[in-house]
Amino acid sequence: MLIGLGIVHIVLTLFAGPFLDGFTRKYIKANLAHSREGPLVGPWQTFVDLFKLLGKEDLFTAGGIISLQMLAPLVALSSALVASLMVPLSGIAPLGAQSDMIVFLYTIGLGAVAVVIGAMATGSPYAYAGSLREISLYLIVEPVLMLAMLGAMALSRSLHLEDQLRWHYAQGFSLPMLIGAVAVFVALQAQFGKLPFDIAEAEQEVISGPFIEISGPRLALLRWFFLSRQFVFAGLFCTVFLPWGLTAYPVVNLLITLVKIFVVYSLIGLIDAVMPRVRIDQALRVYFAVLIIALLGAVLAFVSA
Amino acid sequence: MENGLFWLARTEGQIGTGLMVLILASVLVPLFYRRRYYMGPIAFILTLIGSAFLISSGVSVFLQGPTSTFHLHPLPGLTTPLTIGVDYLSAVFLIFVPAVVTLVCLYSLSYIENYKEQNPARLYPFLILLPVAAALIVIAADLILFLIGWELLALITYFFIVYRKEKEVVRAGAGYLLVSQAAIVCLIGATLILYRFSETKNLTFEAVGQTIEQMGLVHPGWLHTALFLFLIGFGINAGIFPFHFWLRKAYPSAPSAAAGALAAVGPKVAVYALLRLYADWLPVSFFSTIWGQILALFGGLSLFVGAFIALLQTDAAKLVSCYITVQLGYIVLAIGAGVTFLPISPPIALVALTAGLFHTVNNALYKSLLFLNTGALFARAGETDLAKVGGLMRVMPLTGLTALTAAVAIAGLPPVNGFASKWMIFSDCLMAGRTLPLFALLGAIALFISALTLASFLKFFGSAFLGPLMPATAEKKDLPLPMQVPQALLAVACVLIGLAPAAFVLPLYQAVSFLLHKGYAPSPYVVLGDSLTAIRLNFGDGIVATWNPIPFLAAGAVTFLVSFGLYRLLNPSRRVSPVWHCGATVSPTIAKYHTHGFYQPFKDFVGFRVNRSHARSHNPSAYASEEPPVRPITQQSQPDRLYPSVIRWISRLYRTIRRTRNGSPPMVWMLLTVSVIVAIALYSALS
Amino acid sequence: MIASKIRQILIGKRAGSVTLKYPFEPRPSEPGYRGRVTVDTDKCVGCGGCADVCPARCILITDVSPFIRIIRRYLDRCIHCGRCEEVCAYDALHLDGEYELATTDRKDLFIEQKLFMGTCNRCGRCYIPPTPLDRLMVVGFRKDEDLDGETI
Amino acid sequence: MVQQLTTDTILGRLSESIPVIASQSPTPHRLYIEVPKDRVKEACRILFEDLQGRYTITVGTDRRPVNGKFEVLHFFSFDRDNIRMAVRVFLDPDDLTLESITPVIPGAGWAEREIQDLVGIRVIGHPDPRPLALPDGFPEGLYPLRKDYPYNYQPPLDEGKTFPFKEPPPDATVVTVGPFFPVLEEPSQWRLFVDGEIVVGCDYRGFYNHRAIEKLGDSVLTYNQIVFLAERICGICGCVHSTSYCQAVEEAAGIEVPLRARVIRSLILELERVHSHLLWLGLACHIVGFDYGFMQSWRIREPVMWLAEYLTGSRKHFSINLVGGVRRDIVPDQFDRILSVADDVDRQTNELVKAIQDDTALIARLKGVGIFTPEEVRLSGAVGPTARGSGVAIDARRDHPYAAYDLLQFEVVTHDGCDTLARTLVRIGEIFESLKMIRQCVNLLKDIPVGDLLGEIPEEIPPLKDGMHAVEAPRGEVFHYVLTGYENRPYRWRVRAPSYQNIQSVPMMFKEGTYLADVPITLGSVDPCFSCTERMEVVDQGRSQSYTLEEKDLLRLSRSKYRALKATERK
Repeated sequence: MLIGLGIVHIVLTLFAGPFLDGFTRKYIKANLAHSREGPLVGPWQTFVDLFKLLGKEDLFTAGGIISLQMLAPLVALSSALVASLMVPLSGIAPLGAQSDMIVFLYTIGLGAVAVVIGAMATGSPYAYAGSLREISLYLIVEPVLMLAMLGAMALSRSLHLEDQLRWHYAQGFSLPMLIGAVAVFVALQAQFGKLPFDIAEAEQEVISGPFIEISGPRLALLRWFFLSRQFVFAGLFCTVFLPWGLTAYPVVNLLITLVKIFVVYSLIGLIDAVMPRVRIDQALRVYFAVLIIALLGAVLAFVSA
Repeated sequence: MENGLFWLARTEGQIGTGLMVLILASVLVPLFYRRRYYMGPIAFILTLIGSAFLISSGVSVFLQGPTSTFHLHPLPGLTTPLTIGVDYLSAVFLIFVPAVVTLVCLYSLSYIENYKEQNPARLYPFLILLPVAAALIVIAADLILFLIGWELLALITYFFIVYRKEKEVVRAGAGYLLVSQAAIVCLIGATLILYRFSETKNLTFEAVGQTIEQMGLVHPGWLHTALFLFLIGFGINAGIFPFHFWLRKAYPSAPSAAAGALAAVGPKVAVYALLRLYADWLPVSFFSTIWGQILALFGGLSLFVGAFIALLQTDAAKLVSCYITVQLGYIVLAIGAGVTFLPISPPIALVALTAGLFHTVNNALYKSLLFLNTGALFARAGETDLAKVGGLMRVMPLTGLTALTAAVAIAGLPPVNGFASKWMIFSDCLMAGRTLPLFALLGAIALFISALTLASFLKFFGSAFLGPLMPATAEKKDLPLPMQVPQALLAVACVLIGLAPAAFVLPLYQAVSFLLHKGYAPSPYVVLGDSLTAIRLNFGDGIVATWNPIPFLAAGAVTFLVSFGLYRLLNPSRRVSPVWHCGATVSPTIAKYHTHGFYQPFKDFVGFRVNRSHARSHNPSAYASEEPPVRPITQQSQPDRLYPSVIRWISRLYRTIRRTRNGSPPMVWMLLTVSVIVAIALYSALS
Repeated sequence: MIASKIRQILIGKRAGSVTLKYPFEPRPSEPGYRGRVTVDTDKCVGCGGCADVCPARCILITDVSPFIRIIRRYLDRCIHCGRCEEVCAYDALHLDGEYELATTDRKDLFIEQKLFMGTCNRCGRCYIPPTPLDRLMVVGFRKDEDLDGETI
Repeated sequence: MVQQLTTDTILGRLSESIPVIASQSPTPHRLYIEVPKDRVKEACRILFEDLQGRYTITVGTDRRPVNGKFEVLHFFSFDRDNIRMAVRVFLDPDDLTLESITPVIPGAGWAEREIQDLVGIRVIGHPDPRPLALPDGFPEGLYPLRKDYPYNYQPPLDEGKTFPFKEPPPDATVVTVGPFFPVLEEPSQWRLFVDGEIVVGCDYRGFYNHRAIEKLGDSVLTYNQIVFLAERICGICGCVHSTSYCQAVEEAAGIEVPLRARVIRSLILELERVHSHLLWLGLACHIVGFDYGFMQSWRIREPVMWLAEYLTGSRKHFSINLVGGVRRDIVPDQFDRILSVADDVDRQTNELVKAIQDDTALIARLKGVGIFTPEEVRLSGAVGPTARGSGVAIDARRDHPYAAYDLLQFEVVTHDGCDTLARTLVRIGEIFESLKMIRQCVNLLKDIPVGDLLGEIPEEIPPLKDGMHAVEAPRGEVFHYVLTGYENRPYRWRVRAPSYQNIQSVPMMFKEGTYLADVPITLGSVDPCFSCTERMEVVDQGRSQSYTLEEKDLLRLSRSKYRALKATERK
């Protein structure tokens, strides 16, 4: 049964990520904010891009290390899919019993490291600049998620995401979890890599950072990694931090979670459509404030645990 | 004496022969100082034999159980006999220390060629004596032999550091000597206090345990001072927070191979001493809660300080040395948590102590591997400054791969061994934090610092092995075999431990629970779960945290196949093209991303403690009349000293002493020992 | 910040989608648009006035013999300034509103006229330039050098 | 404060300390002073520092066919007193050296390097004498702008030589922004010396597409043909160049332009300013990642382009000017469309500006970025919104009125923020001013009788007459100098675009602690128009996608382009 659920998770992550991204690009960014028609094929535009890229020629840089350039996108995408197996989308996660909060955090970290090493292996200064921006942001944004989940762990007395989920749904509303949820939602904007925090692949400043020397199918895989990671983060946020709609049937839970994810995506897409890009030092300051909020939530959780 | 074979079967016999072989080797090897070519292999073979004996003794302890204490011939004038006793904890160290030192000896066979002007005869004997010193400390069952072992270790480290006869290296050696002798003095002081208050005037470990128990009731004040002196002594050798400053100068000046061996021995043996002191001797009482929390605090602070100083380093050797402090911070944090929770809840305590021990073993492996990689940098690029080195993965791919494994291990990413031990430490601290919030805070700091470690070692791997290849190292060939084999073995060891952590954690749990008296520790299978690979922590109310590498890797393999399938879906053609500099042609030397610029926004943002890397920009104009005022960016060679006043006071003292006695370092050392003897005389007169 | 964002979204929504569906719906040019150059070969007397004023010099005149004059117009190099239309005394040239001139064959944008010249129209008297700056540069026998290598 | 200046007071002040050889003042607003070669630097110092003149440009001319000498003209302008003057010096061909004035006037750096490259006058004491306008491998001793150099001769370039870039500081990495970069529409290369994210220095290499259209102007094309070449110097501000060129020729030849033509010229110029500023606003928002602003401002701008197509026959290349007047009249039944478009644009721009004015995220990216003090404005000779953003109120429409600006009421928008935000507010203010002026022009046209649109042109334009004129383009003051010549063709034609001075001032804006992310927006805030700067014939300006060409493709493309151009010549 878990194997079946695992396949559902992988297929869902691989297809919901690009679809939701295409949806926000068309109906929120183009039609609503930019008052333009948007892509003709509507929400399927991201798929069209990905499959076009899969057919294109694969370029490696002469100055870099070919093997690492080849492996990086593959490892990144597989780490994102493994992380998606740990998120209890339908109340239970395929790898839920075998892993916990810290394993999930570090699997996502593994994906980010793979991208960075793949980018550095190309040897282009823009790839270095872009990936170092990503790591600098990761250093500030990851503790926010960690502190919020710390609060959840303290209250639910267990590191397993499923236990935290069950406790939070049973408990209903609790102040530390609410503070944690707010902090994680703001952190989502950077984890999604959406404006105002798409600093790592800012096309105007560092010519789309880690993506600069990668082309063809490997670029498609790297984009797919970022899209799947977005879906995983949204899934985690909707399941653990939004405590409504846990019924007995897993299928119903899955649908409710997808609806919640859809709402979160459109909210983030809306912010992305009307925000300029902030500089890396401004982003660090913003997320330091969010870090303080998350810390407050965690302390409150420990005190009340 | 029973016949040879039977003698060899028993652990004491194996240890005895092992030590004999090594001591003989250290005497024999210098005789070949004329013929450099033969000296290396002979030294290696003898070390191999000696270490084999020591390792077999360690393994036999685990098979046949710990040996009873064994009295050597007592020294004249001393009431306490010199006793030896090998239990599970010492067995753990007897296994991995000689193994790492042998690999380092194999590595230095061809690494020594880089130091043309020095004679290897000044390195091999001490490399061979290193396991002897460690074994001595680990098997000693009384304080005197224990201190002799520490003294031997300090001397060996000094001779490693001053191997290169350059001026600033000698000064670093003198500095280290001063610091290590101060540590020894503290240990001697603590022993004196124990000796004074023990009725039986006997310093064997059991007697020490009883004396401490008595002092706890009668003279708590003196017990605290003794424990404090012990803490300073072992803290200095471990290089944790308040005493970490000597590390950055001492280890980088030693040859990288020697530094790798030292990193696997010095601080790790200090961890053995801490475990022995706080878990074995100290009775489970409110003392352990106080001192446990102090230890945990020191661990947390050394995590924080070490990581931020390392963020500034641009030299590979300094960066790796800084991270000794950080990794020791993790271990001491775990031990502190364990000791604190001994009286409160045994499962959490024992899991914490096991986690600390497990991290010690893992750290010894990947830390020495990192030093060997730095050595490889020195061998091929002539220097370890990351700013001048680049793209070496194309010159030496295997070393690059091992460096990547080591970086992933120290950063604690899932499949490799660093993650297993860090995961245990985090989950234990966080769960402990529910009763004592201090540990939750320290756990959170530990999680954040592990992200910082990841960043720093991406800097190490990113600027040394990736990026454009520097022309100076372009046509160099790969490393010789003796240098590659040890790195490969260490990397494979790291990955193996990562894949089956439970198999290694159970014996360590047994070693730690043996320290406490019988019947105290819950059975390992309840606390750690019973499978061979998965660890399921259960602190009494259900399984709280799980880490099972096998399904993780299975899922990883499946998803890797899925992404590879996607990659080959429309079988794309492949082509190699030069790096794109927006249409301009830029030479690789100036296009290399300078190491000083790594994470510069983050460093500026966190600049409150670390003196900011201040970049004065000049505004050159296409028509500037005079040469623009470029102030070179303040090079971060001297990171901010946290205790500037203390250091200045010590060096002023050092200078005044030097002026009085025509300034040669041994003179200072001799003066110190005289002062200690005077202190002892005074003390015995008073009591 | 939030107020300005809401106001921005309202502006975007109120403006609706302004994308023109150009390839699918025709997009006529404004009246008076200087588009394609059409040549009425009957009215053209071969005086060469347009060749003189063309800034891009894409009208070339060659006198093969005292009676035969060949005028070659490379309309792919034309910058659509409309000077030739203004200068032509016999209004043989006209720029209409057509702007979809993309072709795969350069011959579509190349017009060649062979004119049988009477004796008088080579002396330029019958062509009165509107301003002194537009007078005939070269009077008499003309041989414009062809685009080298690009024989059409 | 310096007292009221007239051409005589300037001449008097100069001749006090310098032996003035000759001086002409054809009109009360023009003055040409000839000084001996060794006193040129002294003269320029007096004009620049004592009389607070603004340095405009330096022109080198090969006058050997005329009087056997080379001529160098340093142009200054006194905006408060509506006077433009030139310091003229003659050099004999065998001793072609001149003392550099860049140490005194930093803004003259590029101009002097250009005369060194193209005319061969060696400038002594120049702080940065690297080649500027010529391609890397151009053979020594060949100077394209000399009369003996055939206009279509293409010397073989030796591939080996590369441009001598500056060495980066010890701890800095070189990040090249350009020649092909998402933010720059045209090829130019900024080599940034970066420490992490902080910019610690930069070096510039431009003129990748330099086509030397000045050589074309004075060797192949006639007066009226150059108008259309001038218009195509820049894809956005074309009409400005053609108007300025026509006015320069009109001043040299003494042609009187009828009032209706002058009003039409002002109207079209202001129309071009509206669409150029809206384009810039969209571009700046795009550089900062604010695609919302990009889409909305270009949506508002589209009706202006259709209006221009309706009035002049083309969206951008209006081709409305001729020497002596305009080609098309604006008839009354076009007026209401102009007024309705002006009202729409005014309302919608007001709405958009109010929406993004207090957007803290956008302000955070513009405020305090690219600081440019008034003193640096004076030193670098920056013009247009770049200068007005730092409180320096110079505007050619008010200081040196031309076309119909003396009949229009408008105020010069300035802001003393000295940063990118100030320059943005100046440009937005100017959009509203231009719309006001368009309405005034329409009212003027209502009561001017429909008459002829071209002034009286003399049979033969007198040769060797100097004519200099400037027009306030959206990016600053465009300056054209014409020396009339023989055979219905100018002897020398010099174009100085505003970006020529503004780009020289950009390195000054990278103050201490500038982030790599600030570089594109600082560059954008100057609204650089590289095509104007390099006076290249921009043919495919319309195609906006960035093509990724190798260095070799670039050369092949330019050579094939050059061959095609050569082929169409008759002689």
